Amino acid sequence: MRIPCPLCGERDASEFTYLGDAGPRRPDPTAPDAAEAFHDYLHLRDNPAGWHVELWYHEAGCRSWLQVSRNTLTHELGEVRRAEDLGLDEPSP
Amino acid sequence: MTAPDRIVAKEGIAAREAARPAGAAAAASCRRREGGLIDRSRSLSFSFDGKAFAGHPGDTLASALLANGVRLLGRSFKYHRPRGVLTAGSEEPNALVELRGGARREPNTRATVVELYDGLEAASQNRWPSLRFDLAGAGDLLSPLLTAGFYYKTFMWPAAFWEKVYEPLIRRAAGLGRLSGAPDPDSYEKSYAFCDVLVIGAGPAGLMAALTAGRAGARVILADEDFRVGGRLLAETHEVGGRPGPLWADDVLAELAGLDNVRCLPRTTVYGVYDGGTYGALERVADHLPVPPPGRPRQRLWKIVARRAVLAAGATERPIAFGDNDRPGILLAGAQRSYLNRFGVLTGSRTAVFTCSDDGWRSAADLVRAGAEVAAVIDTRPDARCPDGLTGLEDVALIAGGRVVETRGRLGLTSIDCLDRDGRRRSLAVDGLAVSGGWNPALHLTCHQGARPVWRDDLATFLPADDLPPGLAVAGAAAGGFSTAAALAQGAERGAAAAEAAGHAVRKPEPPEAEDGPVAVTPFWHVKESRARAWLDFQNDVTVKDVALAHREGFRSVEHLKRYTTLGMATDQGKTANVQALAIMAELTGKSIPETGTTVFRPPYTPVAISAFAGRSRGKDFRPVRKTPSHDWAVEQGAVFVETGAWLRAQWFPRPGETHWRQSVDREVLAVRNAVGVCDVTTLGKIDIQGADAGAFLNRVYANGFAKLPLGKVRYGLMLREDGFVMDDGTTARLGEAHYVMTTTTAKAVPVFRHLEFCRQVLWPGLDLQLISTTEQWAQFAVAGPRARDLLREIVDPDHDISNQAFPYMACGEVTVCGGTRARLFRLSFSGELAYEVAVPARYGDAMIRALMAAGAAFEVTPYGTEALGVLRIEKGHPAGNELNGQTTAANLGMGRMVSKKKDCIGNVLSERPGLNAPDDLRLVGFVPLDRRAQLTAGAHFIALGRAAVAAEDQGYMTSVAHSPNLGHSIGLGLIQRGGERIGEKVRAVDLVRGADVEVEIVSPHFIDPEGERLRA
Amino acid sequence: MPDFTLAARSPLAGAAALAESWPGFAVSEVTDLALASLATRRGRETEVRNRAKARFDLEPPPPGRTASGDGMTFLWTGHEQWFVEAQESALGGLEALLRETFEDSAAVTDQSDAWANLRLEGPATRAVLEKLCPLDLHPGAFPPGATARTTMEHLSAIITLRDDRWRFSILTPRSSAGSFLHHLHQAADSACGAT
Amino acid sequence: MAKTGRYSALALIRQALTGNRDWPRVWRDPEPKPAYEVVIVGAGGHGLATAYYLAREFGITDVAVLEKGWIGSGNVGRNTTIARSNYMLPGNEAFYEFSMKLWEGLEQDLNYNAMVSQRGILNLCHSDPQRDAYARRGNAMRLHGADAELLDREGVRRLCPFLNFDDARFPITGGLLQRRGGTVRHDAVAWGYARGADSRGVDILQNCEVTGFLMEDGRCVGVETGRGRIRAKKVGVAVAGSSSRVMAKAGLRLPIESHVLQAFVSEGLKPVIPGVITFGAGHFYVSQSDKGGLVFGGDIDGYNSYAQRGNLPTVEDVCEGGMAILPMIGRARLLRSWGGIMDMSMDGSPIIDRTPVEGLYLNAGWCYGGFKATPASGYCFAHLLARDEPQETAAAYRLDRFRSGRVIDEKGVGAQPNLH
Repeated sequence: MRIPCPLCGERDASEFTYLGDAGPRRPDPTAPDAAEAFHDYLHLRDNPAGWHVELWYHEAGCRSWLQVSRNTLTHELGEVRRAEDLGLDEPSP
Repeated sequence: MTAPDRIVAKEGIAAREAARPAGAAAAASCRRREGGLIDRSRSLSFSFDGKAFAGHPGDTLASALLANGVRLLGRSFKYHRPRGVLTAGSEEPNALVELRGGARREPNTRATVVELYDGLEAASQNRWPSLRFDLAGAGDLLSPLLTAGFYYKTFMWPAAFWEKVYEPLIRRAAGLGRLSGAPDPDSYEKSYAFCDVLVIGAGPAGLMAALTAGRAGARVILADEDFRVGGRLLAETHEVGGRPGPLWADDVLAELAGLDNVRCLPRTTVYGVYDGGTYGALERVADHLPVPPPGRPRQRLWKIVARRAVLAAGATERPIAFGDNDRPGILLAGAQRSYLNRFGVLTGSRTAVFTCSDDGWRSAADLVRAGAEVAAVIDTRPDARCPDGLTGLEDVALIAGGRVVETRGRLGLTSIDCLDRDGRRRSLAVDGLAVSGGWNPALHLTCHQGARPVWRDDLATFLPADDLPPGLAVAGAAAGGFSTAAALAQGAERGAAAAEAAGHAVRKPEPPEAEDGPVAVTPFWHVKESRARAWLDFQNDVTVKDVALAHREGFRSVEHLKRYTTLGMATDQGKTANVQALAIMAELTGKSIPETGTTVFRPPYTPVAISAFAGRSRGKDFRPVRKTPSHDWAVEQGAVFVETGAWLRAQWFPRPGETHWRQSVDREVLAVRNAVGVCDVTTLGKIDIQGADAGAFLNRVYANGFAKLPLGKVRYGLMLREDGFVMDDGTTARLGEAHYVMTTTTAKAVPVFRHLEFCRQVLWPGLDLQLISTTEQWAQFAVAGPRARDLLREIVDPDHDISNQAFPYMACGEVTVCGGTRARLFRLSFSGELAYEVAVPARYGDAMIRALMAAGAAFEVTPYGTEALGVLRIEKGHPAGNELNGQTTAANLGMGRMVSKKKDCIGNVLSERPGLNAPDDLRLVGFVPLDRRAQLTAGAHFIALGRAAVAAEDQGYMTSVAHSPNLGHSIGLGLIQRGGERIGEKVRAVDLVRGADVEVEIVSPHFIDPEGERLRA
Repeated sequence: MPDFTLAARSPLAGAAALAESWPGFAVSEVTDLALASLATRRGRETEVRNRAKARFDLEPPPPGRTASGDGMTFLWTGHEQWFVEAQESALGGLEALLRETFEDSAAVTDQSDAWANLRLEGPATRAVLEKLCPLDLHPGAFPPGATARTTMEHLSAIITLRDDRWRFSILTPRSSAGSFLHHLHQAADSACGAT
Repeated sequence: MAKTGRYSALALIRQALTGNRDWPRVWRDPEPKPAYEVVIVGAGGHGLATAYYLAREFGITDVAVLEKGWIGSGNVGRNTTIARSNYMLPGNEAFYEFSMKLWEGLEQDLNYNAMVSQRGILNLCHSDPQRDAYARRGNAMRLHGADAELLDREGVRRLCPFLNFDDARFPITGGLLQRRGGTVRHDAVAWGYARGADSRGVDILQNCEVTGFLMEDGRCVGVETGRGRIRAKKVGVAVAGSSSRVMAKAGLRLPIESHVLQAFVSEGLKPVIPGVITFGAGHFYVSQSDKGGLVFGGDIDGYNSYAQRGNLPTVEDVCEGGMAILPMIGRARLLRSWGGIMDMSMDGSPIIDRTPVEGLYLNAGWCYGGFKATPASGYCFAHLLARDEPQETAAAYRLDRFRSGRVIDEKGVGAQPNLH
């Protein structure tokens, strides 16, 4: 599998470290339902068979955290963007 | 052109023949005096089962043995049936040998692909005492008992007999060849390659594809598993562009070799298609040599990234299932032609051809042309006739609508019985039988990403599916283009398309002229009239009857069939078996072949040595070694080293006269407590953090407060995972207004850095901070003990005041040492003593340890290793790896109060879950044995006094133990339920796996200086 | 007070493998270059470029590229991050020079001692590197001045093409440089013949 | 069961004499009934075992097992066949030891030889902290009545002299041995349970994909399938690898990610490796089958996948691990690789529990340790379905444990599925 790093170009996936679903956003710890929200954020997953937006870290390259679209049925790669560029406050897709 | 009726007229002659001793010639040379692609001017000697033979350059082991009249090459797996050569390629199920001797022995090596070299040694396998006399062959008589899956139905009584009796017997029969038992002495390497077009297979289609793409300027890699390019052209007598096929192939190769943008890889099998256009290929660099030349690998594993690929792997011929179709002397027709035309070997002195298509007729024609005797062509088609374009077959008998039903010959074929279309039976004395059941495209690689081949009735075969791996196209016989002309045309077309897709302008290629015979296959899977077993999977001894049994018992899906009968599970992966078995299952179920299923293939296409996948990463080179800056110095001191992750660290420094490691470690510990010790702590992770928001960031990644760390101060930091459990601990020093340096544990340096980057880039991209690892930049030494300051005063340049007032506990700063070398000084203590860590640029690390030792001589300085480091921290009650095991919370470690509830930090929300705050939770406390002579052991579990050692009584476990030379007895740290409330209580530390059961007292984890006076001294 | 003046030692000082050479390939250790990382502080991208231009007459290079000027070479290593190389002798401390140049617009961190710097050269260099480096080093894909960080034999490596033919440099972490050199040696034996 | 249905040596001989013509089907191929007492989704090892124990232990025979393909087509047919009960944490060890005990009587119980072969499992260790962790684990096993032995380097050498003792980057310092561990012929487990359940009246319905759940008043009362609607008082889902996809049809999100695990087999070799051996300084485990193939594996590829195939870096990593401890296998050839889809849970431990939907029960999250659990998983799921309360050894496998924090994290890596 090869991931097109937006900075380094296409590299073998072995250069990257996988974290998982990029959808969940870290909740507000001060909200009254923070415990439940954090449980959901950390543990519950849609886990789709098909296109999946996920976080990868280009650990052996530029050390960018990337938001990667990838198909979990075919391993086809879609859009890849730097997570930092997407910003903190962007709502979940 | 012969009139078909004349051929039919010859049938009478064949029918009248008695069984004459055709096998008698078996031992004589079967090599023709001329013809073929071997170099008769040179002779290569080799041996098989200890007997010496000779062959020629260009031979395979199989062709050389056949040339020497050796037909019996091996035994089958289950019934130990005598077996010869079936094929001339990598699909071979029968002719497996142990190649080479000693540590280089390679079991299960297909003789059909072994390139002959001088001095080659091979031996037959899976037989005892000898290949001709194999006692286990008697098992063949029991075959009615040993049906598919018989072992699931027996060996159950008495129960204890399975491991003791039955299974050992089964395991004695297991496997084929033997490993040497010694480490593989050869070396292996990996190589990376990138290309526009990867062409897999160098037959007519592949050569044409490579030539077309290469001429267009594309970066091309052409790989072929054979040692000579040409593919089927080498085995047939076809001409291409008016040139003999092999010579045309040589011409193309020569042109390709002259193109800078083309790389040709002979002896290279593309074994797998992986994601993103990555192809795995194995190059047999030195398998055709007795031993690899110095410095060279035996094999090279290529990882090829190709924008486009053309699969031109040809096709594999199918056998036909008939009674005893497995005898030596029965070959696939295409293989028989390969031995004849490429190697100049006759595989029988008198040969019959059994075919269901025109293709088998080529064998008859080539044999006749070579002056060999053809007993008959037995063609399953009732209206069979000699195909157009084949000549010289006027005198060959034809049995149209015929079937071979039985064969004879214990160790090699002597005769066959066949039926004609009217059911008349006749015997033919033959020692060769060439069988052609049609061709299966070698589409294996197209399945590697999940595509399923599709059945084509008109071609009576599976063809590659439409959902091919991205970038892969198929050409030639692999795509069903079975004629040479079709292969050339498809190769040119796919090669052009691939080059164009990679951005190269292609001139429309003109494929050379070649035969374009029609493909007429009337599929014929098995001879129903045969009473004897008819083999499908030769190696695993799966017969038509086994498929019928599987059907009867309900194992009807293709996967059930394979798993129940072991069809297709042998070293050839069913390349010559799966399609026939599927067709027979279709017959039995009354469904069509596509309704019944399909056969798919997974990597690797042909088996790949495990060594090749490991490459250079083996033995001591399994993983890189990280050495500390003081490594060479420690070696000079005679240090004993220990692997801690990738690092090698000094474990202790033995002195003359010390005979037990404890003596060294006790001395080192006492030296730190009583004088001063020095330890290389470079391995701790160091992360440079700069930016306006660095402080705020630290306050969020540490559980304890970091917002107000003053300049010039260090603070202990506890880092949680988001789930509330402890991730790591360490210290962070503030060196500047917006400049911090974090240390992590050695083990967690990489994951913590990754986590911090996650927090910085993903969670809080608005914060201004930059991270970079400086673990490698600084050589860092702990200087610990009551005389640490005295020693450092010799090292730190005098303009820096390091007095207790100016540089108190938890102070830090940039200093210079040894006359101007810049350094960092931290007043930190892991041991509980007055201690510092001093860091210098790593280039000075070696000099620094020497300077510290020289300067410290006056203070009795002692180097200490990781073992003493461990004892010191246990005495002080500091948690380390055994406690920070990812399963502990801050509360477990007695640091619950450090987790700030007032701020947002990673982990504090979920750390409040009830499961992390149960009343009977584990707490880290100290333990001492009641009998001070007793040794504590880590991993022991705590059981209340007087209670049984059972799981229900389990109260926790000992995490770390040490012999404390200061206290004079064994001490331990452990996690026990409600530990903090139970100081003074006595429990048992039960270590069943070490046979220990020690009564211990629960004590404070701070065995030394609980008030912390020493470290502030 | 006795003199404990500290002598510097390069990461591969004394490595036997450095003494060898092969037909078409040679490897040596570069020990006279200082190295520091430069990372733009949040929102200061333009300022960093302006200061680099003013002081070193160069544009900090884009991803995958190097740029040189006034004795300095910038190697792109990450988003808004570069490794800056300069002759050891030319400075009163590269780190200090960069800090002075960029002030608080960028974070500067000394990396001079963190990496072994290997020079690889000769017409067979690509044939050697093909056995180690998972990147496409074909001149069309990795032109002169290209730089990339990747993994070779389980080790981090920053590879740069230093001329328009076959002179490469590789930065690899100091502590494991011996392992890296060992693998390089084996690759060279295989590509060029054992010495 | 048909007259010829009981398997024995005698039956083999009798059949051999009559041309093996009378062997009955191993399981029937019935038409679905409109309703069952219990419907189990997924005819893998766990689903079939659940049906078997429902019938055998709890007397519930009005059961259908629904399979979208052919039985055993999931992970029971794609694993490295290892059975062991060498777990460390409370909540795990009792369950796996229960499973081991069920393995030990399985063949006689089923009258089907699944070749439960207790040739031992040896976990190698390479450092003192690792040895201490093994001691902790071995003691936990012993406290639960399982067997465990802590070996030093010489003990390992006596048992496996062929390991790499001379040239190792991470020297072998000892190991944890469970002699009762071993291997089981994986497909036979599915077939044996299928045969046992079928003979007790359970309907096994192949090619019967569940397309949705029947809900009435917020309660699950059956399933929609490709072969029609099937009602049931209780529906149990045991589809590890596809749990998220199936449970999404009931509107549930799970603490599970699907990951690919590759496994490998070598060509058949004369036996060289007695039991199961695992590497402690990398991830590699190996045994040798009764046919002679080395069966081995390592880490999951590490990214979400339903593709049933992995990539080269994992293959290389696994083989590097193999060569690190067993340099003698270098010239053995890797014959075949395959990929299975693993339910990777957030703490590495499984779930056997009710769901928030009444009438719907879940058996999931087996990570890549589900095979060894097959008997106990089936038994405990059957217990839950029959009695509506957890079997005691499986009581910790609650779906809500991530909310409560009562996680069972053997590896100590937290809510990061690809690290378990």
